[in-house]
Amino acid sequence: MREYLEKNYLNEETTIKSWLLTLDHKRIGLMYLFAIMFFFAIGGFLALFIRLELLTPIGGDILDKDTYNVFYTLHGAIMIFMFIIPSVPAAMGNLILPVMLGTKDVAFPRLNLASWYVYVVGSSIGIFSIVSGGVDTGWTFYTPYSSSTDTAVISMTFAVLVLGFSSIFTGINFIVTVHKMRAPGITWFKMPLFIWSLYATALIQILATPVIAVTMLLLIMERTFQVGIFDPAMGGDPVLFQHFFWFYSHPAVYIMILPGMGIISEIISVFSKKKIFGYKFIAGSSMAIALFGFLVWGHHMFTAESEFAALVFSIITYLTALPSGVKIFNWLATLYKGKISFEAPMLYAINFLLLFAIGGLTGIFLGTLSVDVMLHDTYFVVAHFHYVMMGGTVIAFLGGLHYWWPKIWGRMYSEKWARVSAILIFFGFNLTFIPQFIMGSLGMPRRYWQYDGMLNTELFHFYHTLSTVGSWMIALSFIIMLIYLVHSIKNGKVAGSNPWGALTLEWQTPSPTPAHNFLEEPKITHGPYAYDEVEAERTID
Amino acid sequence: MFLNATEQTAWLPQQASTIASEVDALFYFIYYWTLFFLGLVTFCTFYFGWKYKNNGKKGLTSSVDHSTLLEVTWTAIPFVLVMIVFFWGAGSYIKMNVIPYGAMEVNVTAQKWSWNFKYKEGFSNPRELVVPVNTPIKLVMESQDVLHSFYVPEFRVKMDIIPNRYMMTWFEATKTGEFDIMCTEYCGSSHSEMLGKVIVKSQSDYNEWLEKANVIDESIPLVEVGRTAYKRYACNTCHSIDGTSGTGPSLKGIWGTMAEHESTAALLVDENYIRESILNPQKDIVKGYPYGNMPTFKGLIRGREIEGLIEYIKEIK
Amino acid sequence: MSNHEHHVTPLSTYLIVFSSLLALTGITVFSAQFDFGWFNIVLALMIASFKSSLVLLFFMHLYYDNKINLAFILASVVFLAIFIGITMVDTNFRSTLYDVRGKLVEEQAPKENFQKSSSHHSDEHIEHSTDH
Amino acid sequence: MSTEKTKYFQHHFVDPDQQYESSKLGMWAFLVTEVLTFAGFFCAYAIFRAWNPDMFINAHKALDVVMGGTNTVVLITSSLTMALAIRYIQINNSRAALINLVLTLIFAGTFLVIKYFEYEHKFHCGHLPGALYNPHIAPDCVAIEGNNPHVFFSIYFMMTGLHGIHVIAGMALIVWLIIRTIKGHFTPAYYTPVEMVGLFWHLVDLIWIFLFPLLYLIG
Repeated sequence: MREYLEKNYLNEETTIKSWLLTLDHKRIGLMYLFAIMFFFAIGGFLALFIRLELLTPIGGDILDKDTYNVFYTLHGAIMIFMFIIPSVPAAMGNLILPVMLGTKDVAFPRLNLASWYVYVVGSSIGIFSIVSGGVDTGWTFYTPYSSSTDTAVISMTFAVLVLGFSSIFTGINFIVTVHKMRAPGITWFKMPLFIWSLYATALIQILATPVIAVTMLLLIMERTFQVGIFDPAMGGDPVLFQHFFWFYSHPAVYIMILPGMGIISEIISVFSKKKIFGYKFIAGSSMAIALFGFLVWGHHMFTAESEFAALVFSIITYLTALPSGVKIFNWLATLYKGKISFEAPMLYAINFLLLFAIGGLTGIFLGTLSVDVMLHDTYFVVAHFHYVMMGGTVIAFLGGLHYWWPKIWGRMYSEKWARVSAILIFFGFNLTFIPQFIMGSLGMPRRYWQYDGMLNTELFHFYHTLSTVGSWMIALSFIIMLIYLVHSIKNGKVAGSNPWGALTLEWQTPSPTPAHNFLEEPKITHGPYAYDEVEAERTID
Repeated sequence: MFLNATEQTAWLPQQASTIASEVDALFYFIYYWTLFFLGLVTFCTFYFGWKYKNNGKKGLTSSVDHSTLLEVTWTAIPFVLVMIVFFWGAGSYIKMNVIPYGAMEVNVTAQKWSWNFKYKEGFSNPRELVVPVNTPIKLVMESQDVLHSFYVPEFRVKMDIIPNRYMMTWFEATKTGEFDIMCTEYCGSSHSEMLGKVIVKSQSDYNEWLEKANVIDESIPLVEVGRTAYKRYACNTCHSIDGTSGTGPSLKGIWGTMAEHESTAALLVDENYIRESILNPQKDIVKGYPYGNMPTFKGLIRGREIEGLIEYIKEIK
Repeated sequence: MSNHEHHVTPLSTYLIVFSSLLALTGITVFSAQFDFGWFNIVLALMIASFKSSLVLLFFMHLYYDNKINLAFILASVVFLAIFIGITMVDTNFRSTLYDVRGKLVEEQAPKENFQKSSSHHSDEHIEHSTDH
Repeated sequence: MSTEKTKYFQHHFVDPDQQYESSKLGMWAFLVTEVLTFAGFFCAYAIFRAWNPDMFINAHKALDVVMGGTNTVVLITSSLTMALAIRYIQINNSRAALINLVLTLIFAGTFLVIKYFEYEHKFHCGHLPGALYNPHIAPDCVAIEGNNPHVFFSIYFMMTGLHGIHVIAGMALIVWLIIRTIKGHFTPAYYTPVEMVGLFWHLVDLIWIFLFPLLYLIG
């Protein structure tokens, strides 16, 4: 049915109070979406400043060195803790997960709302930290620098601690929802893969996030009482901080990437109208990645920890890399003999396949002990994790945003401009980060405010210039995206319940979704990817 | 891009140590097979996208959703490849970490934001590590304050320096010339200026340098000694000579003025004031600057260099 | 999602568990007065684990409950063990490779040249041979 | 109970049993995060103990085994009364449940009072964490030998301190339960909050069961 549901979750009640006190998971998801996009914009602006500063080898073009250090720290901290970690689980997950499972809401709606408020409080503390001078430690807060610098470390670490709780609340909610609230007929192996990935993510959230909370607490203690756990001057050990930090922050990488992979599984199957290849493998590998993700944190410390530990961590790293690699083959095999169409979400999925492949494959260099010694803490690492985090998670998030946009608002964005933006972002992204790989392996260290007076300064200058140009291409494509998306909310064509002809449950209810998700009890008559049995009518042309 | 090229390639800097060729060979091994897989993924994406493009016809699609043979193959091949990479990498990593017997030792002190190299012969050489070619060099490194990391791209050597313990690494240079030393663990505001040089000399040149390095050349004017010391000890990373305020106060025109202090009354900037500031910097901090940033140079800097710095500061107006 | 009545644990079970917990507390305090070397900590932890199992199974009803809850709490213990265990793989093996080297060269060279500090984290300054 | 819908039934669940089971799983997931929060401290404990075994053995002599042991007994007893409170609500005896909840609260208070006296003695002796560590030489204070004894007290105060915060949080929750019990909110058909707070309280007990031998009884 191609119609706009007049009485839906967006307008059922319209007072501000009805939004701020809502228990509806979709409204909470939407509030999350706006909040994280706000921080994404701030983080993005910081990145543009950083790139401009690096346009010339000498420092001080537009930022002095302390400001530069604050900017890159905030870029990292904001993007990681305030944008990427809540992006797919808290924003997209809240919007979609209960509908996909055919239930009316998540298990604990009040906890869900609390999670948003905790996020807002945490972010506000973060903003307070920025206003009171910012932090210059790098987003990793390594001791003893972080326990000795006089910038606003305590408020920022406290913000991270508080944001951790918001993540934990979301995690608990999703775990219980998946375990106990599935509509009759949705067995574990009939769940869409997006749900599987969110479930695996939620497990990591509850198992790893408490450790960052305690790490940040210990760092605050170290700064206030010099307790001597991390500070070498008091008999502590700085590498121990790195262990604590990465025990959370490595699994956090999977908190970021797993839900992205889930979105890609949905999109690829829908837009090639093909049963997903190796469903059980993809579901199982999400769980395996979540588990093994806890065993590899030491690969961030190959040049600091004991050689024996480095050997152990290196081999487990490869074992963890395999399932991610094989997932890419599964997605490719899904394309085989499909009916592939290239709307914007699919373009993002293809962007993801190529960019994530580069991100994953360059990880092989970094997991190799002797090669990592050379590449550690250079721009190669910077480029690698941007390929995984931005080329992977952010691109998947954007794909998901375009894919579910008609469900969220009931209207379509401009397909033409969406394609322009998706293609522009692909080229801009590669232009920004491929030069950084080359610079890195040539020896350009990260977190450098100036790079004058080195043997390779001229080459670095050339590559930095390319990279800066690329960053503006990305910025341009985000501006285009902002315009057509905002425009579509009021003026877009009506999308109808199922614009893509997809088979998962969220497309069987009208768009925008009614307040309690379904007008009548959803009936499960087929699996989420049964394109070999059922052909759903597309509600747009 | 040849495995045995010792000059700089598009991806890697020149090879100037014994370990470099081994690391590079592994780098290129990974490079080529990952490039192959990237090509495969790209090809499949676009080929399938073109071949199975939706032509608007109605109808169901194939129900193929697994193929044991295919799945085993695409798991097994990468597995074998990464295991090769692991053992190869682990082998050269252990080589990088086991220091050869009889290596020449140099002690390295890292501090915000300078390097200092102490030689067994009883002198220290800031900023420049001078070593003979074709000789294994063992570096015994310590940090005075926060984390630093010793990195020479051309040697493919990197080791974090962690306060309160000695971190060791070694290299054997195969080429004479000058190479960059960089700090790769973020250490504060002038992290990017914490650079140094390795100067590799032939054995005879090295011996000649060693003889001179230990002797103070009285013929150089004091101002010049001071100008050199200002760069060598990385004074410039905190104290500018053009009047801009950095981590510490600028040196421009301070001679003979009264410097404001938090802890005591204003002090006259004279010979003793400068001497104290270099040897005992935390005693009094100039108003408006944080406590604890400047390390002491006691034991590193020579008497004549302090005298030179005093003359040099007099000159900066 | 079973619809059966919730299990009501008999009073006697609670009292038996309670008195076992008290007895075990007594045992652990008593045994701490003797020195068994490395076995001290193992014994103390074994008793503590046994006590906590009793609390988990009976006071917290895991014995009668949906087994998924048990699985979760066991998982938390597994991950706790991973965290502590693997971190100690680093902290307790910090100088292994240096030690290997020390043994190799010991045969060829005077000993004092190759002493390698093994405890790095105390703030007492370690004498080391390469200092002039 | 199960299918009987009380006024506490939330509409987005299918039936009260689903609601009860969900709350319980949610609580267990939360307890998992609690265990891993303490994991950080246990890890720090294990590593510093492995590095400085002698210092740990010397420093633990400054702790009072009698007080620690008494506190263990107090907490175990409070766990029993908490479990009994749930049992009495299950068999619809809210008066007995109320008595047991009040007893639990009293035991929790006792625990904190004993803890206060222990802390007081540490302050007196200057056995404090980190930079505050400033041992006095006094007849009632143990002299501690070894590297960095302040690290032991950092760990001691952070572990018992965080545990103490949990005790206080638990007491607040028990007060809440007492009020609701007096109001007669709980019946055999609906007692989820009692069950959840009970789980939380037992976890507080569980953590103490490990803290006690690790801090007071090593040797």
